[in-house]
Amino acid sequence: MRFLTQRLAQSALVIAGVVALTFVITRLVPGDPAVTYAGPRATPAQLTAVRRQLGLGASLPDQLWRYVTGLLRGDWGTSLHTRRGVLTDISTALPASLELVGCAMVLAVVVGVPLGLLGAHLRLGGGRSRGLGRWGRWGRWGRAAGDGSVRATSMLAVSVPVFLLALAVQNLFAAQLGWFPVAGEYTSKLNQTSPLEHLTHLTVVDALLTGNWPVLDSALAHLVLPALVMAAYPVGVVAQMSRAALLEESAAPHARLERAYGFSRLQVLTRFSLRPASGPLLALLALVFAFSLVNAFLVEEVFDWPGLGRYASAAITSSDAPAIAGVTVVVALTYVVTNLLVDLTQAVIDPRVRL
Amino acid sequence: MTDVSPTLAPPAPAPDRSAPPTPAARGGQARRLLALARRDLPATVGAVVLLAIVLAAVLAPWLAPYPGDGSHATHPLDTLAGPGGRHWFGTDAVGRDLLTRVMYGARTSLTVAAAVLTVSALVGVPLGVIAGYTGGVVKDVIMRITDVFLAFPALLLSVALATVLHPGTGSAIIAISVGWWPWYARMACVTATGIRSRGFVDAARCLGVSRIRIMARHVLPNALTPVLVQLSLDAGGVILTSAALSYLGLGPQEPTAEWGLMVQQGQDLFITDWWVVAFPGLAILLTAFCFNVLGEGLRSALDPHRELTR
Amino acid sequence: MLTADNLTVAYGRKTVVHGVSLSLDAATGAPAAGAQGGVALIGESGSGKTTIARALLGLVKPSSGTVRFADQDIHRLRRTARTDYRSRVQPVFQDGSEALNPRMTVGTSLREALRLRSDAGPTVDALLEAVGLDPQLAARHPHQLSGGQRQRVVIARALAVDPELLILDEPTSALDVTVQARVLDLLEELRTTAGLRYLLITHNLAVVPRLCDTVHVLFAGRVVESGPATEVLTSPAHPYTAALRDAIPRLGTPDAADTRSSAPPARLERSDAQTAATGCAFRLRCPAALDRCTTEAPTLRPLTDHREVACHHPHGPA
Amino acid sequence: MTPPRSSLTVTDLKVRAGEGEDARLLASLPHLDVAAGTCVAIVGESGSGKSTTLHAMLGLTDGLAVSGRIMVGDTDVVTAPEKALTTLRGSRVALVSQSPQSSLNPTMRLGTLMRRVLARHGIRGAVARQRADDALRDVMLDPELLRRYPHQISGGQAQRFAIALAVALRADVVLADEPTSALDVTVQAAVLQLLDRLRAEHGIALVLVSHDLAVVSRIADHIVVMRHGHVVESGPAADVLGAPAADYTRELLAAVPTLGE
Repeated sequence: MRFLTQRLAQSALVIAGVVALTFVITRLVPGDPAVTYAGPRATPAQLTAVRRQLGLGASLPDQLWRYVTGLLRGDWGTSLHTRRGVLTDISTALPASLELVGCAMVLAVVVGVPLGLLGAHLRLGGGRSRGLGRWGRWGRWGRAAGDGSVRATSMLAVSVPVFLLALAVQNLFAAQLGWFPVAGEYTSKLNQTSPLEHLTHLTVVDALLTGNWPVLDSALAHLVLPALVMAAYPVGVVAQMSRAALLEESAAPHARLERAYGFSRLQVLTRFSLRPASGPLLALLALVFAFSLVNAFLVEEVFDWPGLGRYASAAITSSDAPAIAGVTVVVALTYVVTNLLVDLTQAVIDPRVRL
Repeated sequence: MTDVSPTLAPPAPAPDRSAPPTPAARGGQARRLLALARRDLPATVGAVVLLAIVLAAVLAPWLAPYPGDGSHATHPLDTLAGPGGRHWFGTDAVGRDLLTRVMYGARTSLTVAAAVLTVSALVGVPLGVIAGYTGGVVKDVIMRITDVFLAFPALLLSVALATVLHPGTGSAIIAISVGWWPWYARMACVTATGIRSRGFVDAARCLGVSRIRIMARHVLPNALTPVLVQLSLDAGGVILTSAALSYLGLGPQEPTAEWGLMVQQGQDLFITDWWVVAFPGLAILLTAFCFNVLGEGLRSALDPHRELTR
Repeated sequence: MLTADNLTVAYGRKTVVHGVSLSLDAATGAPAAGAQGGVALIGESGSGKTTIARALLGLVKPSSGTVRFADQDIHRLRRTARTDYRSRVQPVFQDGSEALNPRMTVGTSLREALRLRSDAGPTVDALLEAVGLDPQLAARHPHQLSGGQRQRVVIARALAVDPELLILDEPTSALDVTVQARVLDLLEELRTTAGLRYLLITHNLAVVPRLCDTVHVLFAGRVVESGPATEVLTSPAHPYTAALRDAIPRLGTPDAADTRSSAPPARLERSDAQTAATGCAFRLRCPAALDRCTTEAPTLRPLTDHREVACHHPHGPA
Repeated sequence: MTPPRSSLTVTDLKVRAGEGEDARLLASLPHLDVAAGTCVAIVGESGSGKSTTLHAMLGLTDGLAVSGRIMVGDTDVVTAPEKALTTLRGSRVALVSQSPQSSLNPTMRLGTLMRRVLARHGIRGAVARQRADDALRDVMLDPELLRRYPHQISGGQAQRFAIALAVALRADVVLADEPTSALDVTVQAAVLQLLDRLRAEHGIALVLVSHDLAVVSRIADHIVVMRHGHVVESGPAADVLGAPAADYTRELLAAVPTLGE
């Protein structure tokens, strides 16, 4: 319990710091926000009115106070380029990004962990026949090659610039081969024939909930390429990390005892080592989650995906301080909350961590 | 008692006959390096390729076929030529030789990476060592500050800052560094906390060695190994981040040769003139890959506990 | 010279040392014939013995009580007095590979200590020879030495500042048995050649008589018995001291009559029973606990002229 | 008294690291015969190869070259296929290792571990529960302990639990690798006595590895002294302790501390 309250207080402190830092950064954005908002042809009187509306006249501490209380009330300011409330904009854009990130995270676990397991198993000499006969030697090279290719693949996946991968995949599978749509979230024509009712703003989920099959079909087809591109980094990192964590666990004294009680190498890995190794893996997943949210900025740019990233880049090009601040706060909040959740989950997985 | 030598006269105890350690492997640095290279082939290949990239970058003004194309020169009559004899990597939309620009791009990327990592390590490591060794309130304050910076993913903080600063190489360096140093602070803090409770630090404290000296001579040197590994692993990350920043138009601007920027400018031509995107893109991939392989190699070479994880 | 007065140390909410008082006299010339002048703190893991050592060395702050050096609280020493204290009290920790900076050569480690002297002091070579090591080892790093050699280097570093009192925290327990004996020989030797007193901290009763003539037995952060080493070890008054003494592995053969009997269940159960929170902390493991032990915690009281014990039902001195 | 039958026989065992000319001998054991209900102690200091020998008996010498014969019943551990070894380990030969707490999986309740280990050898359901209960009673542990995690029990309890695993599986051979050196002195004696009693009651062939002659002197029938990978002396305990042939054994004996009574 003490751990929990301490951890919550810590998170609150960090969030406060994030908000303060964000505020400072947005105050440094070049250009006059009033001019951006009112347009270049506004009269001085109009500008004064806009300034008052945006709260620009007040002193800095005063502005910070207004900003913080605004955040708490749900008033995140008005976007200078969409002219809607920042929170409203984000609440439609964030789910689209989360759709991508969610797919990437699922793939990271479903593909990355088994890949790491395979690498660790081969590295430890799994399936080795005893004695170094001719075939034993071949087997050794085979295992080394197998582990090597797992490592090379995962390292390649973390080294490829995500925008390059996005461009390459889009060019090959969408533009050249035509297997998948080039860009967008779903075919916009469907808005006339079978309009989508927004419940959660997660297109696939909404389509599923409302039984909108044409949109679902189109949305899934549109999702494949960006989701795969997004998954490359997480899958690579998770494969690397789970391989390393499993190898470390299998060198622990308990692994020897488990083998001494008749469990094979693979059984020790899957049934005994995976759980203690999942602590560091979870912490990594939290990091990767936050990183992917930012990677989504680049992928959304390429695939014209209506998510947080596209919103942010539009905000950047138009020096839209409130929108940039909003996006920053949301991503940082997500990071803090994810880390908090991970810490709590770790306490469940590892009995040594006390709540 | 001023002179202790008499009392310290050797009591001639039985010589310590416990297993004598094998004498330190004598041999030149070169031989040790060679032995290391034989043990980890991938890391060696990575290091060699990186060396080639660094040489290409440093010697670009002399090695590049069209040094002028590294910056302002344009050749309106030679646009979008495919890879071939005169232009190995082809030319871009304004006729500049892509091989030349990729080589100059290496200068930009490596400069950014070196600068970011230097700044991050120089700021982060001492802060982390101080926090970890001192502990208590000092540690709390330093670590909460790093937590705030860590909460902004590096790329996002860079995005936010690059919009504020005038886009360019310098601003990219600052922007990425701001988001990067906390990792080093955090890592150094964890390591220093561990070192603080080790016997040799206690022994130094009991001898009355000063705090600053303990941190500088005992804690810091023993905290550097993970930092070194991380620097190599991070170099790839910084190159990817700076490329992403440039790709979003927040890094160096035309006519500076920068890989991410080159990809961004060429992306609309990808279908028709693939080389415009492919070569700078592959340059990013290759450099990041080599740094990662080298970093992994260093990790297993320097960290004996991880012998198995190679 | 060095005294602990009602020393209590807590880590967080957990108190690991409860009101322990000790006194270590300054070495006044060579100890009387036959006397070792050493004090031993005996206890197992969780007894607080290492914490007491760290408190005496000023590495942890007591939560109450004081550690005094030359009648001054060591946490309030002025600069010169502090240097004096540091040069007169030195530790030798358990594990030489931990106690030496892995990035420094033996010579560098020793020179760092020598630099803290006010006078010129001995050379590195002389220090190494004093602990029976080849001076050529000065160029080596700790990982290039054997366990016994490392422990000798640790002792040499402590000697560099010409101390009077060495606090030995399990100085040999990380070593192979044959090496242990030689390190103990060295320590015995140095007592006279370098004029040292020892505070020995150990769980191994058998090493005590060689270096110490006074012992304090610790259980759960409290002194449960103290007195002259030979008396306490031959006729323990506290049941815990008796258990410790009986636990020393002795040479014997399976044919001996008293062995190969199955362990009495109660004793096996008791051997890792918890520490009691109320009354006497030892009562759950005590073979002769009384009702009184459940309710009333025994305090340290005199048994004979030199001996003290904290038990409601001590064995009479033999 | 059952007629002595050999549970474990070692002949010409050699364990080497590396191959060809670089090969380094880690341990060699010309001959060892452990009969059911007897205890053999392998004594040596660090680097003597005593633990390597023990691991070879389980076929757990990853990456090392093993030659010779290690017969457990009819199975030769050196040449048997891995599949046969996984069945052998636990059911025939069990290990009690040095660091009791870290040898137990930190994220697993003791009961779960016990259940999985028994299930691995085909013992499930009510039979498994009965076996577990009996084994715990044998080592005098409260069955309530099965609900705990390793960090919630003491070192002595952890070591007794490890012994209980061997008992529950009815292993013929128990290999104990420094089973007491990580324990408090007052607990050490109790654990040794427990091992000794189980050897007598269940007719277990006990192989005890230790650095301390005194520790094994009371329960070993036969003592093997090893140094730098070679056997220095081997013989009945009374001979080795009473009339040591090798200088090194004498040195070990001299190093045994006494209270000087």
